[in-house]
Amino acid sequence: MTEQNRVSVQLQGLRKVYGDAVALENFSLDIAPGELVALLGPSGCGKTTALRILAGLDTDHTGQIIINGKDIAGTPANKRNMGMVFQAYSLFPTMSVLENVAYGLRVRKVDKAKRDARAQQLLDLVGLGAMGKRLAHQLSGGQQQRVALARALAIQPNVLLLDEPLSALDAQVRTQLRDEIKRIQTEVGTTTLFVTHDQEEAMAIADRVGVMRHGVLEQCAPPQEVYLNPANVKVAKFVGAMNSLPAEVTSPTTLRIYGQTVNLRVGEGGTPTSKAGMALIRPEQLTLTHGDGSGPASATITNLTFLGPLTRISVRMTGDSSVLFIAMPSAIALDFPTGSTVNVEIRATSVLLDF
Amino acid sequence: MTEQNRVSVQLQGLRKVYGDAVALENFSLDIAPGELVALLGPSGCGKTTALRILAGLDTDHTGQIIINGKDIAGTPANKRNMGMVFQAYSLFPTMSVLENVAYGLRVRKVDKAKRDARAQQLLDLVGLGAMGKRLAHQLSGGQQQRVALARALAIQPNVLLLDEPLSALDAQVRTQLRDEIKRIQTEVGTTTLFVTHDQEEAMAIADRVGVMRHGVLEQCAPPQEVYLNPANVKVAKFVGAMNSLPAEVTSPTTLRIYGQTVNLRVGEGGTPTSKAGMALIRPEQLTLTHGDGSGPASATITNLTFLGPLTRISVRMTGDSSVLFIAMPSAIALDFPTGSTVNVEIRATSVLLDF
Amino acid sequence: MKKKLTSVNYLVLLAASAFFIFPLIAAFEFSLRVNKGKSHGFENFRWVFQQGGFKTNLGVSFRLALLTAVAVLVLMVPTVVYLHLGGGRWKRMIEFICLVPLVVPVISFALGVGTAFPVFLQSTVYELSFLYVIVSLPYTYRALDVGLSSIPLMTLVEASRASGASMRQTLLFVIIPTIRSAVNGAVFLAIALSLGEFTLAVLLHWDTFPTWIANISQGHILNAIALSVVSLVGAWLVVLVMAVAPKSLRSNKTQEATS
Amino acid sequence: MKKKLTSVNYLVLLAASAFFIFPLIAAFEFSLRVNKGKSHGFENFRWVFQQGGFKTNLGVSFRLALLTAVAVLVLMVPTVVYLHLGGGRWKRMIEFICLVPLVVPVISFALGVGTAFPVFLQSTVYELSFLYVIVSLPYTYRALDVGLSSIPLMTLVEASRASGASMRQTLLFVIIPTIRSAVNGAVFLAIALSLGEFTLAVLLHWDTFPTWIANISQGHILNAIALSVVSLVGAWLVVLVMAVAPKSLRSNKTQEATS
Repeated sequence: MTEQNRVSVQLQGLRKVYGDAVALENFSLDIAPGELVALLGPSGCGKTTALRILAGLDTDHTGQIIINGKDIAGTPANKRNMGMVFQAYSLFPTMSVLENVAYGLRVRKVDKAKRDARAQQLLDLVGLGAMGKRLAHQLSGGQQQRVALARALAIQPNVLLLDEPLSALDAQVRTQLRDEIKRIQTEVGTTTLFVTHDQEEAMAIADRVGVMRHGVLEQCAPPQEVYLNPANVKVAKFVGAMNSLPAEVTSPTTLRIYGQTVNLRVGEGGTPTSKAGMALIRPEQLTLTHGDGSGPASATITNLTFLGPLTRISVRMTGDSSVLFIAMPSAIALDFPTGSTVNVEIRATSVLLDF
Repeated sequence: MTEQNRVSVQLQGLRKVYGDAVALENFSLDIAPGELVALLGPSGCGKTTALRILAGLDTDHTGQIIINGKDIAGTPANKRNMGMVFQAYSLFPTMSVLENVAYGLRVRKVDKAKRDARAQQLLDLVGLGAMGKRLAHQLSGGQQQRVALARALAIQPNVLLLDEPLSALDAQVRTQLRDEIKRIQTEVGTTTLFVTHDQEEAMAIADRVGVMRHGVLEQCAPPQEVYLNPANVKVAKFVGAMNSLPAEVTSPTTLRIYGQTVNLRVGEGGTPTSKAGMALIRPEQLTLTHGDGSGPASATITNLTFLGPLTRISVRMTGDSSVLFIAMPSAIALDFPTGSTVNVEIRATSVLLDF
Repeated sequence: MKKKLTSVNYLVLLAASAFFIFPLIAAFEFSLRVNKGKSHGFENFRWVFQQGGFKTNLGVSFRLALLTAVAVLVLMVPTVVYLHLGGGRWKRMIEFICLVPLVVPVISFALGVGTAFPVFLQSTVYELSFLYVIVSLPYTYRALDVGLSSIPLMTLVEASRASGASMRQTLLFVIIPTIRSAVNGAVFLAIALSLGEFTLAVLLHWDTFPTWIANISQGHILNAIALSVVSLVGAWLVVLVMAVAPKSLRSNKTQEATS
Repeated sequence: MKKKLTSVNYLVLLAASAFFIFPLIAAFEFSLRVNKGKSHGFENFRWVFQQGGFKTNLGVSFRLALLTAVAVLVLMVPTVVYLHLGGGRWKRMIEFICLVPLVVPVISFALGVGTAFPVFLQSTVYELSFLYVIVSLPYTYRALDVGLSSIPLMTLVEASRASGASMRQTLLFVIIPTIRSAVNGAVFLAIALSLGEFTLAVLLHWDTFPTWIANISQGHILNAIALSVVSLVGAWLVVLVMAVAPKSLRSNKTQEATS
């Protein structure tokens, strides 16, 4: 069911102020036809504001919204032809599931037979083909969001907007529906903006992840890129778990950390201006070997948290008492009980320095 | 702040029926003094019923509830001296945070100076020492649950009961508060029953995890044990992700799976009665090598989902078209783009067979 | 705990029922007394229907009720919806204004407001409808407000807008169907008030069904009781129709939907 | 969208205000007219206070209001709480029973219920309180019901029980403080109804403040208007005290709590 409605979206220099608070500052984002971009950030970072501006639900802003080369900033929400899925409970409670999905066509005065056929097609796509006659309250939360997705897609929207569609759901349903949304979006090919505060969700679903902090888009890149090569210290610290290790700058390209030499990666902040700082290293970039309590990388295991495939080990460094987290495959972690003496090894090819 | 109130809990042969539905069937569980047991299961599995029976909030049941050797089945809820934390919104809205925490002492007629001092001590313990004068609605969800925890602990309860205390919170707050609860419980040493539907939560927090299905306790063991050595096929399939691979029984102790020989582990189901079945292997027990498209373990990569430290790779087996999931450190997964031809290798020391 | 509550519930229910049902039975028994209480029959009722003005006055009251209901429907529903969409800024003030008719005794309305009304309005019995809309304001506003507060109005409106609907379509297709029971409740309250109101009608010297009953009852106590029973049963029928009809319609629809 | 709504809101507010405020101003102006409308002064008001029965009848009305309020507090609050805790089984039936006074015209109450009351009750003006409790039932029940529905009652009760509190302690320390504004609302509704009620008092031949006003006003239209303004202002003061006092107490407490 690939549809022809593939459009590009360009948001240019958006700025939005609520009272004294700047919700969005010089926000620019290009979305390619058929691409799925996820905006990731804590609540209040402006991600939802950006989505609502694109939807036309938030109007007092500056900047351009260009769809297929045409600025639509003046077009009201109901003329923008966007499909939107809300956080929860957005189905019309008095309409059947089929009527909900057909609603956008009904207000466009498409005749009943035609719109019902289209709605049924969409319900089949989201795996609820047999539920068309139910009412919203007869569905589970996950099913309701599937219907909301079908309703958003029924009008063959220019852009699909998903505003935290999974955050009200249980962990298991969330994961399942996340993969489902990705599959459907790939199949239909609609240009999509997805807003979430859940990192794993953003990473798993998006072609590109836009990391937002305080109304500013810090980085927008494929998930691996954001995680493995964060543009700056802010992104590095916000996305995923991160250890800060004391580091000495030994050359323009190398650091010395707990007696080990590691390559320095230069982020947006430029080259270090001081001789020391904190190196940012992920828990899975550290590993352990059994130790004898001597040496600069010596440490003691203080705690183990079993997380299924991975185990998170906390160690206290013998030298400076700082606490580090190490993520290890659980099968290997069995060799390292609480209290044992270890050496911490850095397995990172290059690291960012917070100076 | 280790407290002296360490009691053992024995639930024996609990059975509870709602109308025609059996909520709990022959449920027996011993909790050692100071231990934290998590009951894990989907909604409707009876885990909350077990907790409510222990709390005295659910009364029409059969079976014994023995606290420190004494059966308390006939004691009403307000005489059981249990501390309870609910899913959400259980703080008394008209009382200050301090008054909430002191409430259990107030109804026990402890004088004001004494109970306020105790409440302040508990607020300090949960990291909200400065918030005593606030009202509940002035706190975030996570802070409210900390207060609820302080309130539950203020009465020096025999048992601490936590009924999905984290499920209404955001992912980040959830993880943080989970570790905090574990720390406080270890410090205070109160025997604790924790109910959750979130596997990672149960794994991370509990000394032992009790896996429940349809009112029956299937296994109760330390997290690693449940994950790495599930008692039976039901537990294996419910806890964590699991692949099912077609296997031939080649000897009483070995299986042949995609041309590889793997040790058979005998679970509660006993030795296999048939010559073939599905071997249960976790995604991280599989790994990939670059392949040439031949051989029984040949496969094609169909999709990659980046999950931070791990990447989940889906492959389609060349021979039988079945789809397997493989969890790999993300740094290694970069070598395996979508569409490449690979061989699947099994890295499990022994596997369960679903026959 | 549940067991104990059940028996308390029975007691409460019994007490509440006795409060209403005993007087009703007594009234009905009274209304059947004929021959100075020596025997029972339906003669009082027959007498009632034969009195002059029965039809006329009942007609006036029903027309007043209809007019009041329409006014509530047309004025109040869009107003309260707009208030809810426009944020909470005005809600407090409007709520306060809606409390006013509660604290202003009806008698003050009759005297104070009555004199301030334009004369052309005062020349017809339908001026009462205006007053009834005002007097019922605290209840009708509250019913609609509760109805709208219990639904995720903003999300539904935005979902409808994003689907391409105009505000008019949104109101008609989404909002009103969703709060239909609240709308029914508000209209029903207005009707019940209009049918039974006595003070304003009497003080402004208009004849409605209640004032006619009060009039007729002078010196004919048994007949008056019979009349009160008749008007009561009539009003009950109105409630039943209004309360049951939409529900059975809805359950039919649900059945159809799930079959 | 918000911009448009704001101006609509202003219009609504203006219309609503005009509905009340214009008549009130007119009434006040009327009440100040002396010398057959040739000049203005406070003489009408002075005259009002000098009339025989002002204090007596206002006293009766206030005592009736107090009695009704106490009855609502003692009877209704625990009942509605118990209904909520005992599950939804009885709620529908009770709601239906609570609708009855709405559909039974007050006049029917006066005639039907009045005759069925025990004689010892009928011998005192305070029989009106019983009727006022019944007539206000739909509103007081609804206020308490909405209040209790808006809080997580079951969880609060269980949290209190688990903390070691008895049901009595739970009711006093947790539930009533939490729904205090609903309780205030219910009591206030009962008071407002008692203070302004006319029909029942007149038909059962008791003298209350409203019937006294109606009586006095015969032939003294300007004075009657002044009276209506006085009673209106008096009632407003009652509301203001009831509505503002608890709030300012609360905000003091909050300030203390956050300082």
